Amino acid sequence: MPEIGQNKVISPNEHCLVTMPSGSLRIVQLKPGGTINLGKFGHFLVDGTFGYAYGQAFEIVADKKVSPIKDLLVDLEDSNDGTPIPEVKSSANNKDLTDIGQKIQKLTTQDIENMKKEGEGNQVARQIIEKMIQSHEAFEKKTVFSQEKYLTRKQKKFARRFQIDRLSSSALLNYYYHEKDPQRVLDLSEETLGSMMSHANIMPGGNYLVLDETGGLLVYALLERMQGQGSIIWLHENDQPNTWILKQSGYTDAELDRFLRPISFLEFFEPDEDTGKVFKFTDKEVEEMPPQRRNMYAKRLARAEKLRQTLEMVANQDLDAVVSVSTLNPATLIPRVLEALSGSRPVVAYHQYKEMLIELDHVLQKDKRVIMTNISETKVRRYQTVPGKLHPLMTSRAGGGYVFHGLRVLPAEGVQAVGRGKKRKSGDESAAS
Amino acid sequence: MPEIGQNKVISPNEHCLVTMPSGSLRIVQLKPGGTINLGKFGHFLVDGTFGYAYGQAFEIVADKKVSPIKDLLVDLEDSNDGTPIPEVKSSANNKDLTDIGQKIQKLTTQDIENMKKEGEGNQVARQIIEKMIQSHEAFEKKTVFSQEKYLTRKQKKFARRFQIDRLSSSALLNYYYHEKDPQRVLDLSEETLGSMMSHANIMPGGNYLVLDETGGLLVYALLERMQGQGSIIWLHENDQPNTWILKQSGYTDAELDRFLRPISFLEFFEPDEDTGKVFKFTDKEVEEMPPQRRNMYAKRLARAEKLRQTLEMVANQDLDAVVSVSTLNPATLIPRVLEALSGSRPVVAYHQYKEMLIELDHVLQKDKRVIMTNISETKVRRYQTVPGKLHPLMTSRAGGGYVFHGLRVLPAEGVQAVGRGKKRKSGDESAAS
Amino acid sequence: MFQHKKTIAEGDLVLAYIGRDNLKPITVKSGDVLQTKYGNFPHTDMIGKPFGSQVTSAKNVGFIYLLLPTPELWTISLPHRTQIVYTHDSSYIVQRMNVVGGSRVIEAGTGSGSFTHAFSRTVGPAGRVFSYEFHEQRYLQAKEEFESHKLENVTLTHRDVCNEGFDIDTEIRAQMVFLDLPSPWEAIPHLSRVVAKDQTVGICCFSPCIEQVVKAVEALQDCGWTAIEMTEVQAKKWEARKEMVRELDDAIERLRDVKRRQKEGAELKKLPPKRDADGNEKDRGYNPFGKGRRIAEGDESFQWQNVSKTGPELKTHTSYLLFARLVPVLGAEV
Amino acid sequence: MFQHKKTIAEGDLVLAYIGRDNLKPITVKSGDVLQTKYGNFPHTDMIGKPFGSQVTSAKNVGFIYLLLPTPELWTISLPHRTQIVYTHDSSYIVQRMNVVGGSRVIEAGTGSGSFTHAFSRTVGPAGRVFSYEFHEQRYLQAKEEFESHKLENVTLTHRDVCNEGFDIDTEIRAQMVFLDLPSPWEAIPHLSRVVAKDQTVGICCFSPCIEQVVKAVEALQDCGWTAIEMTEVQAKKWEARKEMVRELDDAIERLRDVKRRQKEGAELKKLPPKRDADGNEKDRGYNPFGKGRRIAEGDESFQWQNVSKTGPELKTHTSYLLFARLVPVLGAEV
Repeated sequence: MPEIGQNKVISPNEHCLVTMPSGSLRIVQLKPGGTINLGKFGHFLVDGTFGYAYGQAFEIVADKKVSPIKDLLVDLEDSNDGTPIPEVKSSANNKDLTDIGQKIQKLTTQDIENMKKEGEGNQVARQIIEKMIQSHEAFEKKTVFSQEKYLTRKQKKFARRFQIDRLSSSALLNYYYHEKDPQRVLDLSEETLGSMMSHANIMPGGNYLVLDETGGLLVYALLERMQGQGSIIWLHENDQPNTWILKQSGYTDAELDRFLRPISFLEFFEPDEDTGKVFKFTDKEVEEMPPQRRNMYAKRLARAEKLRQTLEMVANQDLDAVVSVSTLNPATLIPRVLEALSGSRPVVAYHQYKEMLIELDHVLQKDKRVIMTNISETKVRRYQTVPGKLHPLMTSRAGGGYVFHGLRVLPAEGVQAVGRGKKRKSGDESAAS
Repeated sequence: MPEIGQNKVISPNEHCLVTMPSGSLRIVQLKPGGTINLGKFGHFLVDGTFGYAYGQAFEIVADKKVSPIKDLLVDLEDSNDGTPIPEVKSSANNKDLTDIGQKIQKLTTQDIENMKKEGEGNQVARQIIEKMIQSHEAFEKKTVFSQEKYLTRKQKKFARRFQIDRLSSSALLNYYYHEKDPQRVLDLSEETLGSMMSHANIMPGGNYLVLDETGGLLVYALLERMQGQGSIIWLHENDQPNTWILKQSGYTDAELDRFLRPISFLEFFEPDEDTGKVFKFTDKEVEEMPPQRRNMYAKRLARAEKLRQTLEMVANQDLDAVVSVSTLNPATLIPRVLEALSGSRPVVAYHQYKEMLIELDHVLQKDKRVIMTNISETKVRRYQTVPGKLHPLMTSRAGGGYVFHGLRVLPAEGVQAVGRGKKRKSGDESAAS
Repeated sequence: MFQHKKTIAEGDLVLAYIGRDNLKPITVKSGDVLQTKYGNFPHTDMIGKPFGSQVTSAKNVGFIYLLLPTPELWTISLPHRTQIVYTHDSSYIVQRMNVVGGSRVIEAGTGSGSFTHAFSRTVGPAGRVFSYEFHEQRYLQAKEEFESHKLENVTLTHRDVCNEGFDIDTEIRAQMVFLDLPSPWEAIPHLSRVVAKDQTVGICCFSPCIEQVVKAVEALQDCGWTAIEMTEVQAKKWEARKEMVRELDDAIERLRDVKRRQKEGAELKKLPPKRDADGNEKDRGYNPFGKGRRIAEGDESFQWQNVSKTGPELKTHTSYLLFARLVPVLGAEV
Repeated sequence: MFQHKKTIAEGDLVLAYIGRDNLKPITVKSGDVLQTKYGNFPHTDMIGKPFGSQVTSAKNVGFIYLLLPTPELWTISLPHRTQIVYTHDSSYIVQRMNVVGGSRVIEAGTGSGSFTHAFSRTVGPAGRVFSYEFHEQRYLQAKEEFESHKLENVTLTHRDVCNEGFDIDTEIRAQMVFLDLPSPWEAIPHLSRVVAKDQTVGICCFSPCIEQVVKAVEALQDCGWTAIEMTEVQAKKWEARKEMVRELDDAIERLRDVKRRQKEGAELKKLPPKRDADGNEKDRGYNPFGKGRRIAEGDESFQWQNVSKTGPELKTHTSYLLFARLVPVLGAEV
């Protein structure tokens, strides 16, 4: 079985990301025979998209059918797919253009609604835009530049197009970060997630200790990188980890059970004779159980065995990194999990607010078990990438969070820094002489 | 008299900023008949620079004399002033270039030193660079791009050129921020200073309350904007304000006495019958004083009268802004000076660390006397502005600080916000309904 | 002209603070009434009040503040006719070009006039701002605004400077030039006629796109400008907030409490929360972070950390700022 | 190949941590000795120790840590032969292009090989990295390094891809392409032969100058790539510090104290500070901020505020990242 999210072509029953011309995003499951409703961007029959590569853009044609197109927002000038600029004049500058907003475009909302009802496909969008231009008194007074801007804006509003992308961890994150409430992923941005994956040295085959209060977004990213190799110990503060985001992305309980090792704070920090204890029935008793009960009993035993193994990994310091996206005070949380890590392993903790990581840095600068501490801020700046009109986007979503990272080391007993009493610059824990 | 720093041409006895080809800065006083030593960039006779516009670049020719040039770092290709690329070949790429650093260039440090001694003017620089190229084994293997880069680097190192700029507040600040220790101006950057001047609504004719722990850089900027109109009340925590930066910039004690109204914390916060008290002699006694003593007595009286006026301005709430660059805790400092301001006047406080301004913002969000609070961060990004090779500078000085600003208002007595108990977004103090 | 006025008088421009981003400019006129969603405010009541006063509405249902206009406040309140120059850009341009009391400045185009106000304030009564706008409607609106705001040191001209240059009847002798034009390279060659000849002149071209900057650089080079440097100002606004500090030990203690209760057979956590007669929650077990309750930021029953955050959206670009200067050829005079 | 190893063995690559920005790569060999300014460290003593161990020098004058190489640590320690790709760029590129275990990646040029290491780690044993370097000396150095680091999933080729394309004996079918070349537009047309045909392929061009980006955009458009977007990553590193909190009341009290003493005629402040037999200061009057004393950050006699600061210099630019993708023309199959 290919891992979740690694199919190359659009395939039945998968969860995927749909992008609309306006930039709006949706997560949908592609149920064979189904119809997907994109609101003002139209409806389409799912089956027509199967077999195309993930990343393909489509236009809705008649009868909710789709036809592949080159690009969701193909340039107006140089494509047959775009809405061509009708044969109208343009002005050298906007000098004679009067700013009176909506009034200048004489098509009423009712007119547009009526046109929308008449047709389903993208053809309608073209008709609407052409009508709008014809009824736009000042269109000829605009510069070519302004005309293009106007058309692109209208196209983003009316074009019946969409694009289907694989539900990568970036796609899933961007959906929450840009489309839904970023607070649901604690304001974590794509670039910050990428930075965490690198600093935590995530790769197939590792054993990672994870705290994840995003409902599993972080875990989803680790699973994607690891491709089924290695294990994730998910440390959580309730009966079981909150996996709402993982489930939306298509993972079943069985798959999650296979890849993950959940462990509660109590089990992790205070394992005792009760931890993971299951009452043992005799073989005879088990044989006599009704099948459903026997099944449940087997599951409980398996879970207990898994927990035992997990505790052993922790006790053996077998873990390869701790990666945390948690709202708990990192200054008290992180020092308590360090002992589970092998030597020379990354310690990576995210927080939405830098101020919450400063105390952690102070604490670990003093704790001899972590060196090379830092708080990173990573922010991507996007550009309008149109030759001749190249500039950074005027506005962007703020935030994205901060990442503390350091390296777990094994201090030698009795080693004492032979400091010279002078204050070290930049809090550096460089080797003393 | 034109105000300090507002002369248009390079003039005798003024303090000015000298920029060297390497980008290094110096503040010097232009004493007629003097010689200025720029170290490896040569010596020059001051008199030759008088009468040129501030902003002029010069090249040192024979006998420490100077000759005006178009630009300090004139482009290599398109100028007679620059060092031309000698007639050598270049390569399409650096493919065959071996990286062995210094060794490849066979001129020894001793060779170069000898050449330097032979001549004084920029001619020497040209000779050195030409010799270096001739003795550079791999120069022909470099691309034209790499060759140019090499020449520019060498030119920055050897060219005997400099530029004289007026000592504007930006020039003075940049000298400390980029050349000397930025901590001496508490890490305040030019852009942050500009932001403070605007938010504090500085203009000719205002009466401003200033805290300035930079030795007067902030005061210098205000003086420059105000052009002798209005007054600056300088609130300080010692016997008298520390004016080391102001004095370096050419202001005399008499001028400072004319423009400034210093007042200590004790005089400002706890004026009592002792404040500014001067023992009054009778007219007869004064007449009988020796001239020096009489003079001193007159000064003390004048100072006392000035302090009395200052206290009156404070008591009358006549002040038009408070502008602070101080290391004192702003959360306790700023609320205590608010009463000196008129209504609808800016409150502007700088700190190197944002964390130090957060508590201030919290305190003033609750204090009904200040609205529209904000903490601003302003950072300029510079580009290598060479057509065809346009990109942001690879590294820049970090820091630059943060500015709190808000607006002093006069709360009506008995007015109560009829809040609906629901939490307001973004801590906004919007008018309640 | 901007000034430091203390008391509101008939005919004054007042910015009524209605909300943080909602400043309404009004010209005080006895008998007029300002109507807001927070009630009505008769102008007559404003006269004689100090600027900055908080005033309550006629029916005492809300309040506003009466603010003294500054260019920065005006920038928040003004009607946007074009993309405006924000304070983080204008303040840097003014500081870097060394615009001070008495300076003579060229600005083209006027646009929404926000920067004109800042220039006018800074150059003061002894200085002068020459502002040009080619779009007639915008020109007329700006003219009316500048007159009503008494910007007496501003000379506004309706002109396409790219084609017609900057010359007017008055002598200009500009010391600083600010060009906010779609094609600054067409205007640059006209500048030599109107800038000061006896000193170094500064220029700043304000262009959103890289390609405009590249063309402007070439025009500046052709016209003898030097020290050409492109920059951009990146600005952020932060506000103070508090974040609850959730301690690990509290989280563990909560789990211990749940376990204890489970052992006791109570399994309280599976029951819906009980409420007493007042609707207050009763016994959710150990509840260290107020889980399930609505907590006010800073509630003293909990522990808080001061933090700062920006709004949800940042201005990540306005325009590139291209600086240069023109050094006159003067002879040595001493 | 990077792995999660616990114990150091003969022949292992170890990064010796000497100081924060001073990691020295060594290949452990019995009998060899690592010499540092903090003393000598025999390799023999390292064998059998866990990675991450702190070890003291032979004469116990200092210590080092023995670190397990990761691409991120290697990036700090590697010899810079060219401008390298830093972690803030490489981590974003990997995340955005969705490079994961099993991915097939093209990289040209190899440069100092820092990004090759990160790709190699991320694609793991089931993936493959095809790296190209045109500069012979750099190629040879990288080859030696990759062999010594056992990057078995990397195929390194000495080749000028701009002229000669990417084809090699093995089938490539790259899913992601990373171009760090002076003229990527010359390499882009060669890509169609070597990228995967059955899926959407991602590309990132890494170019320092705007003009390079503009040319690359055109080449990508010509070759059918879509969703072209230029970005840049802006990164900062902060470290935790403490700043003394100086209260206004303390400053006032100090002035009061001075005044009191002046009145008493003592004028102590004018005298040089007195020292007792131990050299400690005596009686400077009320001294709330330790003025004139050397104070250690966090000294408990004073009040402190947690703050964060960056180093004195920031990396403000590395390169622009230009992303695009190539969607294959596939027929509907269901």
